[in-house]
Amino acid sequence: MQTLLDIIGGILLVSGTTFLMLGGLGLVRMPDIFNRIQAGTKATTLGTLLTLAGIGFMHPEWSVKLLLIGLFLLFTNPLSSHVLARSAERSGVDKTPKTRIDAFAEDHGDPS
Amino acid sequence: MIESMKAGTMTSERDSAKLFASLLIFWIMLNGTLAIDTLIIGVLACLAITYFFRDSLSYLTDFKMTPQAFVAAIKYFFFFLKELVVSNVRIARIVISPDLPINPGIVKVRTKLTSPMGRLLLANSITLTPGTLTVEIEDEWYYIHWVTADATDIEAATNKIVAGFECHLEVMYG
Amino acid sequence: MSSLLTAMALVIATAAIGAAFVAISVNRISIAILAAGAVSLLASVLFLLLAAPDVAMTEAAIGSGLTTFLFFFVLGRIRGGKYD
Amino acid sequence: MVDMLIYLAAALAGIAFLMALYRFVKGPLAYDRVIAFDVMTIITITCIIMTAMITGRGIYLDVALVYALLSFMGVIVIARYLERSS
Repeated sequence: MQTLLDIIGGILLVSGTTFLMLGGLGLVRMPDIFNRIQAGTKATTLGTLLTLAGIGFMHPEWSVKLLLIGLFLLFTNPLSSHVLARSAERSGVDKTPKTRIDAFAEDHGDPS
Repeated sequence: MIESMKAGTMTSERDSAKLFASLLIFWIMLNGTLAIDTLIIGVLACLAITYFFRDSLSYLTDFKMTPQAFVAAIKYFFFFLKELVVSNVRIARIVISPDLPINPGIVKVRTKLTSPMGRLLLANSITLTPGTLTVEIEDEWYYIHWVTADATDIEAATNKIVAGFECHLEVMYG
Repeated sequence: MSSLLTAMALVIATAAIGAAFVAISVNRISIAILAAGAVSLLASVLFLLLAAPDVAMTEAAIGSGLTTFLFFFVLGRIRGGKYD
Repeated sequence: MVDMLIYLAAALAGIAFLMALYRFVKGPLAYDRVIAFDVMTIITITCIIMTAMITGRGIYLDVALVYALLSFMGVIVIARYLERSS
């Protein structure tokens, strides 16, 4: 029984860290700051949640505290990436030439 | 006049009770024990926080305490988890493909929600599902950065991004 | 399993050296403060790997959180002076 | 079997950490460095929890809890400062 739980937890752990690795890869490959925020923080959020779930399978007696950590991450992560994106948009960071439409700059004039 | 004042204090007391209950649950989860001394200290601390911050910490005030709202909350949570996994896989496929097929843009959408808490939850959900990122909120207009901007006008973008979350949040917060 | 912990400590020590290099080589003062915060954060993970969770918690709260916050607060206050 | 999975997970997390470090050292803009710092903090939380699992000491989870709260505060302070100074 315990070994079965351990194997499920290990598989969840590996899938979570795979998402972490993809988030790091996106951080390196994406061309501008908004796409880096997209690829970086959100893949790592899912990766951390999956890792927490996997360790919760391995050590069921810690599950309450792991749940609290997951809850904190779920509430604080979007806030920090939203604040960072808003700050970058308001200070007029250059976007990649592939950008098709920029409704914010159309409505507010050129921020720089 | 008197009736409205009475109603005001009634709702304020209910909000304080909700705040106190959620803080106490949080304290018990953080300690992981139900020993009597821990519980007494927790009750004292939660009473103090509820007394001093009863006006500013009002994150539960707009939630409708009806059975439909609870069902919608559970449905919303599972829809959110499904959406999180699906769009993460989509972004992962973009990242590992060699020519990086992105098509970014900032689009403008509008929401029908009116309560501040519902709008906050909607913005957080949009930010947490990869591919879309809330850049700015102005009243009912959201500016959203989208990695694969398929639709550029307001109506189509609203249908694609917001509608799925909005139908659950509308039941919860009205 | 202890070899895994050693490898983790090596990676984190390398990262701490890299962040310290950023802190002394960059020419914007805000990035230097951020990099110093990163060094403090990685040092607290090293304390944790040396089996001292209480020291690690203090380092994370004071060194990485409060010090960075205080530096940026003061930097925002003294803006408008003659030198950056 | 389980040991092998744990080693694989640790290796993947280490690769992710080094990639974020690359962006932190190179990053042309200040915002790139801030986002790399945020990602490094999140990966560090994962590393702490894995350390807690390997050593079997539950007290390490409290450190991860402190991290999950603090990273958010630091990023918000830095973003507000950068917005004001530009």
